[in-house]
Amino acid sequence: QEEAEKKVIGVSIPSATHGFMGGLNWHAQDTIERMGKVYPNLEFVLATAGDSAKQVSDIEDMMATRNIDGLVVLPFESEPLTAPVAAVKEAGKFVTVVDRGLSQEGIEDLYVAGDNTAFGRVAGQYFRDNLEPGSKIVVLRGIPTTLDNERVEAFQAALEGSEIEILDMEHGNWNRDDAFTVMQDFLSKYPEINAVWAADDDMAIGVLEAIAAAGREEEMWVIGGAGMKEIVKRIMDGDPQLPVNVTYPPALISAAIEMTALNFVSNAPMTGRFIIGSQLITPENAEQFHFPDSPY
Amino acid sequence: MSKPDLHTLGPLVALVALIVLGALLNPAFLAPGNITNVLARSAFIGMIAVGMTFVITAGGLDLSVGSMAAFLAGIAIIAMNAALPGMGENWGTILVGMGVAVLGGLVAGYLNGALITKARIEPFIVTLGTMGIFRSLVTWLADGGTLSLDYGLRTLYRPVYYGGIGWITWPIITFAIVAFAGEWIMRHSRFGRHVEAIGSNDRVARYSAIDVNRIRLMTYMLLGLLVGLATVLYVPRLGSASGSTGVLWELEAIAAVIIGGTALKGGTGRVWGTVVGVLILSLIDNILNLADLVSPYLNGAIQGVIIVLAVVLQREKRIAEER
Amino acid sequence: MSKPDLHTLGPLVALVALIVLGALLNPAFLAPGNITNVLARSAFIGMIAVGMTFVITAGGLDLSVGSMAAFLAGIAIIAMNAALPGMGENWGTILVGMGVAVLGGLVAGYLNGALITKARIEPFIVTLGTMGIFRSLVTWLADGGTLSLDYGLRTLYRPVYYGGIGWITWPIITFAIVAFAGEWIMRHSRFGRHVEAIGSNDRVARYSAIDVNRIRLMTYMLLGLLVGLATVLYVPRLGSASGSTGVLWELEAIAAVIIGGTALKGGTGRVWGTVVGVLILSLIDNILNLADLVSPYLNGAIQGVIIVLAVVLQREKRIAEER
Amino acid sequence: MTILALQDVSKSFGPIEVLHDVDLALEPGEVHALIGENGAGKSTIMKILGGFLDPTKGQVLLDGRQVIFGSGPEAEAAGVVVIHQEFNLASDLSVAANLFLGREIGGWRLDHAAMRKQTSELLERLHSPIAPETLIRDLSVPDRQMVEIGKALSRNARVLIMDEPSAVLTHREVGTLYEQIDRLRVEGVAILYCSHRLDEVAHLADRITVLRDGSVVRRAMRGELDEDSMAAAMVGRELQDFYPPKGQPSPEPALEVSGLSVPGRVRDVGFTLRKGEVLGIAGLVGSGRTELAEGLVGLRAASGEIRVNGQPVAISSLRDAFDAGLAYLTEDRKEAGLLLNKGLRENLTLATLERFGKFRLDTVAEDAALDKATGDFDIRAPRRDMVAGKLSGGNQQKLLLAKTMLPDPQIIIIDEPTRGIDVGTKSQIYAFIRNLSAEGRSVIVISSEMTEVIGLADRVLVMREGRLAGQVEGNAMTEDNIVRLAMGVAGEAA
Ligand SMILES: Nc1ncnc2c1ncn2[C@@H]1O[C@H](COP(=O)(O)OP(=O)(O)OP(=O)(O)O)[C@@H](O)[C@H]1O
Ligand SMILES: Nc1ncnc2c1ncn2[C@@H]1O[C@H](COP(=O)(O)OP(=O)(O)OP(=O)(O)O)[C@@H](O)[C@H]1O
Ligand SMILES: [Mg+2]
Ligand SMILES: [Mg+2]
Repeated sequence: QEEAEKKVIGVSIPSATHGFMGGLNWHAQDTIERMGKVYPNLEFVLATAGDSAKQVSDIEDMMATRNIDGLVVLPFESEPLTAPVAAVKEAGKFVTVVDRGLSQEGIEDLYVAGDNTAFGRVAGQYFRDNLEPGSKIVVLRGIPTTLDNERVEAFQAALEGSEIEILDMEHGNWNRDDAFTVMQDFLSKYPEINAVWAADDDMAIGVLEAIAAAGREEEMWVIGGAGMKEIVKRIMDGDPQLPVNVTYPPALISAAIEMTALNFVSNAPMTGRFIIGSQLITPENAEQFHFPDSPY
Repeated sequence: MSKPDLHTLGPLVALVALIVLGALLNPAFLAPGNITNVLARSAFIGMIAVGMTFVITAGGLDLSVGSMAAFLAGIAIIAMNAALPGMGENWGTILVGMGVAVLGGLVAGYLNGALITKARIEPFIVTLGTMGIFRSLVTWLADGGTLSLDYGLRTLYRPVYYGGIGWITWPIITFAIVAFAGEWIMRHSRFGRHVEAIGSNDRVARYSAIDVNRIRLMTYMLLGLLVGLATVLYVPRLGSASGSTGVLWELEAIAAVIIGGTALKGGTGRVWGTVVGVLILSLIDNILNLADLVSPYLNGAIQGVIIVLAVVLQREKRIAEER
Repeated sequence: MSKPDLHTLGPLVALVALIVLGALLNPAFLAPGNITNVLARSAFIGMIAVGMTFVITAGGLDLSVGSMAAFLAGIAIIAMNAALPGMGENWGTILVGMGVAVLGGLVAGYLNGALITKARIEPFIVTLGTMGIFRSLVTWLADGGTLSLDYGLRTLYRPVYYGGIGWITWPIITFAIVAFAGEWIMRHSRFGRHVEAIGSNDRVARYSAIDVNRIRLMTYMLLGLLVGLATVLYVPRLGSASGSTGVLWELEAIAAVIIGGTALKGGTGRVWGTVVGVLILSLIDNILNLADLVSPYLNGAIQGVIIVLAVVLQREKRIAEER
Repeated sequence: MTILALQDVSKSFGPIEVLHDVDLALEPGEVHALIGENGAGKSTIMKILGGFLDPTKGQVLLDGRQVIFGSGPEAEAAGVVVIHQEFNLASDLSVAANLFLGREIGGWRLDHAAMRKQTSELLERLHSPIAPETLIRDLSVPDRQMVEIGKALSRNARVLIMDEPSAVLTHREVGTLYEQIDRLRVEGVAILYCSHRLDEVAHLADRITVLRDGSVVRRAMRGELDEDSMAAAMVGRELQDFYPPKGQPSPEPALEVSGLSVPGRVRDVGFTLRKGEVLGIAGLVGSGRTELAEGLVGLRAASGEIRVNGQPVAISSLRDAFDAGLAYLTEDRKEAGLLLNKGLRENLTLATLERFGKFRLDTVAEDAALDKATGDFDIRAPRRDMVAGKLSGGNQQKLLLAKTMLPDPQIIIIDEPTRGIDVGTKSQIYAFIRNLSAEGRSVIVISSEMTEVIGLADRVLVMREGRLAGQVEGNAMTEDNIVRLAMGVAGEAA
């Protein structure tokens, strides 16, 4: 290890435009800093992109000017990133794909991801199991993307056949303010709502605030998602409005970076698929999902 | 005298049409609760848009307001959290936060204005630059995540957004005061006259012994101040700020100003029109949420169509007049 | 003759400064591969910005170009996928897609232009409206997700972005042609002359028997056409379109135009300046990737500072000249 | 064989009729002068003839047949060309580009060289040494007017309509203009000419139509009317004593200027203005008179020493100048004087708003000020709530004068005071200026009208190429002496 040659690992992720991505950005930087100290012969290059085109440019730049040996990428979108990442692979680099799979199988060496279908399904099942037949719910969706579609479809599939009615769905764009506005209007529109699937903890915060302002806390509970620390704390404290949460940890980027690093510093080749399933956080197990130091 | 009235009537017609439409689509639309919601929500963009009316009337532009609001909310929260251990959970601490927001707004406005008037750079470029800067700074301060106000302080601060006199909550009251004051200043004060003169022809203004740069600078500072004030009301709503706070507010504020009949090239400012413009924009959102439409994906399209229609209503009048 | 030269020199100085900075930060910056990358990716915004130069010079504005690009990419992909079963996996099918993008661009430009010139609505409002409309439509067409080109077609189409003559890839060639043609049209054609006249004083243009509305309409159609052309090159790069394609391109294009020295209020168009402006913006991104800077959260701030500085460099000259 | 005629034409703007049953006929090879007070309707007639306005009633006849021009360009296509009272030039474009706007030479590629060449030739014919590549915005007001004239001449008109073309020209250029008019007359062009310079009308016109309050009150042929009877016909009464008697300036200096320089424009100018004095400044176009004045009042960066009432003052902005009791009336009415799209009241009080209320502007007081100004300066506005741009040209000038006088300055610098003002009002303004000096105020009058400077001023400074070329006083105040100094031809001046 002493005379090991310098290896460069590129990390390309979407920029921190909403809470979850913010958490992911934080974990990425944190891990890079940690790995850089532990393995002095590893150098990391981090780039964040606000859209697919910029992300493709970032990867091109890493190849052309930073001479990377490995790439960790969380594709902004699957389709547009597939060909450029394949090109990286063809150039003989080690490729790790995180969270959003490429649209073609077998390009990456390592795949680390959450499970969007499970994310929707677990939430859906909870609604199905805990609501009376005939209950009415509303749903806040994220930014229109494939991943949001997957979650919502899984959620709807899980409710299929139950007598729970989805009154309405609108896009809250994984944003507190937007979710607040949408929820206010849902509350004006529907005199009776039994539960809300906010699909994301940032949106859950906005939703809770709107419910509180309308004074209808008693009437409904809210399920968010992704395990934001404030929300997990409230579950731990047994808040009746927030019975459970579904995990989708932003820390999965850390796992991906760590494993990629290991690939270069140890002899064990790190390949394969690692799916981090979505779990239900309940007041009983909330303790183990609570990370007070994370910004998310 | 009849002319300006006719002109502000245009957007008003659109507003009334929207209200009728809303009421037809869903009776809940006219419920006091919904009205309070819509008005209170309009307050942030509304106050910013009133400031923007002055900037645009003087021939300027400010793209940075949304990011500025996020940044000000961020530093206000940091300031309050920092003051909490020393000062305790009381209104003093909250006043510190408010002060930081408002003063910060003034300073940010000064920065924009000084770059525009002293360094003589196009407003579009300066504020595009500061837009990126403020947005980056708040993301950086929040470490990519969210800056949250201490829970106890939030509870104390919360009524500033939700409380008020009956259903007329503080944001509505503040917005109303700002709108009246803005209209008054534009119509009846020397400053307002000077702003219109500069936007109309800055050379004439200079030859009339008006300190063009100073007035321009002041419009940006006024806008900054109002962004600060909007922030003061924004923070108690959700108690947090992040890199995604206030995204696209600048576009909404500018759109409101122009829907209201203020010319983008400057010279004529209509504060009332701006208020109507803001309400139109808020109502569109509200109606789209209250009604059941084909697909939520198409919300943006319907919004676009209504904005254009609202302005068509008002333009028709002008064409007839001009030949 | 010496004055316009001096004026376009400003942004050029900034460009050179950036290139020197890049070379100092990382020697790989000047490697042909990197140069190809930067130039090729400038091509999209570049072509749009050349079209935008005409629109702005004629006193207009277009906020819809980013959404328009996304929409055109979407319908081009749909068209190609639809044509595939009948026509097979060949250049004919791809030409259908290209045709749809370019024609669609013309139609979209016509729509903007007609609303602005015939219905006489402010360009800001019209294109804010169509911006929402195009963006919604592509999101709706993609059902909230991504529209993807058939894999086989994509492989066939790919060289249009990545291939070329040696390291000079097709996007670079196309951009160069568009830039030269744009400069030529602005300087040496009747159309260019009339565009400048309209932006400078449309009454004078009208009195000179220039069909002001027709020329204005044509600037929007030219821009639409160029957006279509940019889309033709964009599709093979990413092979897909979604609601997040082309977000904020309008701001980048307008910024490039203004950095290049074209006045936002119209009257003087500098196509070369625009090209330099586009390159400056691309280089900033590239340079930020060349070295490890403080924090990625601050990228936006650095970008903002450099944009303002680039313009300061050029403004200094003007002040010296004027006073 | 009339080419173009108006028959029974009336025109109303909104409820107000400004032309009443006007008949007018233009014959080829004739200069037809249209005169009348400010606001009489001259420009309106010209706009109707040129297709820029439709008559409310009556007809426009071209070659005896009724025509309805849909627009100015349509009339131009029929050979009717107008030089407007306002400039019609795109200021971001070059001189050549403006001259050929809408009729560019060249096929796909514009033939820049040919357009430049023709522009040069045309300007040469006008003795106007302007480079074809110069942008309009870099030209002085008189130069812009020469470009306008050149533009009209290049159109090969059958009918040429000129609305006060000479108002912003100086001596020498006016001569060039006459030359061109004579040439066109010989070529058989019909010319409609409007001017407030009655000497010019007497010299040029073959036929004169006098307009008063929108009606034709007198028609005459060459030689039938002398200047005095023209003036009388216009204003409907006899005018006496055009220039008021000169005053008795006190020896006390009001303003002392020494070593004043405006970089690149004015070098080392020094003079003294006495209390109660009217000081004229003459010179050719571009001699730096305007720049001197603008440097003096802080509108341009300038160096030098200025004393007011013996006290040195530092003036770095117009506000400083106001505070020192100075006021300046700009020569560039449209670009620097008035907000054309704002009301009369807003324009009048713009520079002195602090007098109209500390916080809330007192519109009642403003209206009172407007009433007073309308009376004092005889501003004829059909409606009080109209925008300044819709006033007739001369009335705009009066409004500007009123605006300049509103701060009640002790030292007034007036750049081209009577540009576009009718004779009747002119004498009012002269009397007004004299009155100011009689009150002990001091006035500097910059004028390109030699007779005006001589008739009005107690003393005349002459500038040449940015320097003071000399001064003339008393009996030495003759046109000849001033021109010699202005042109740098050696003379006997002091
Ligand atoms: N567009 C308009 N709207 C309203 N009133 C107008 C308009 N144009 C001109 N007027 C009015 O019509 C009258 C005649 O104006 P016109 O410009 O023809 O006068 P003029 O004889 O050319 O005067 P001057 O010598 O001052 O140029 C004036 O009272 C003027 O205010
Ligand atoms: N190159 C220029 N750029 C900008 N403005 C100019 C330029 N040259 C002249 N001007 C403007 O044109 C006007 C007339 O300037 P000029 O040099 O002719 O002085 P002048 O002696 O006052 O002549 P006159 O009063 O007869 O026009 C001034 O207002 C001046 O500001
Ligand atoms: Mg006139
Ligand atoms: Mg002058």
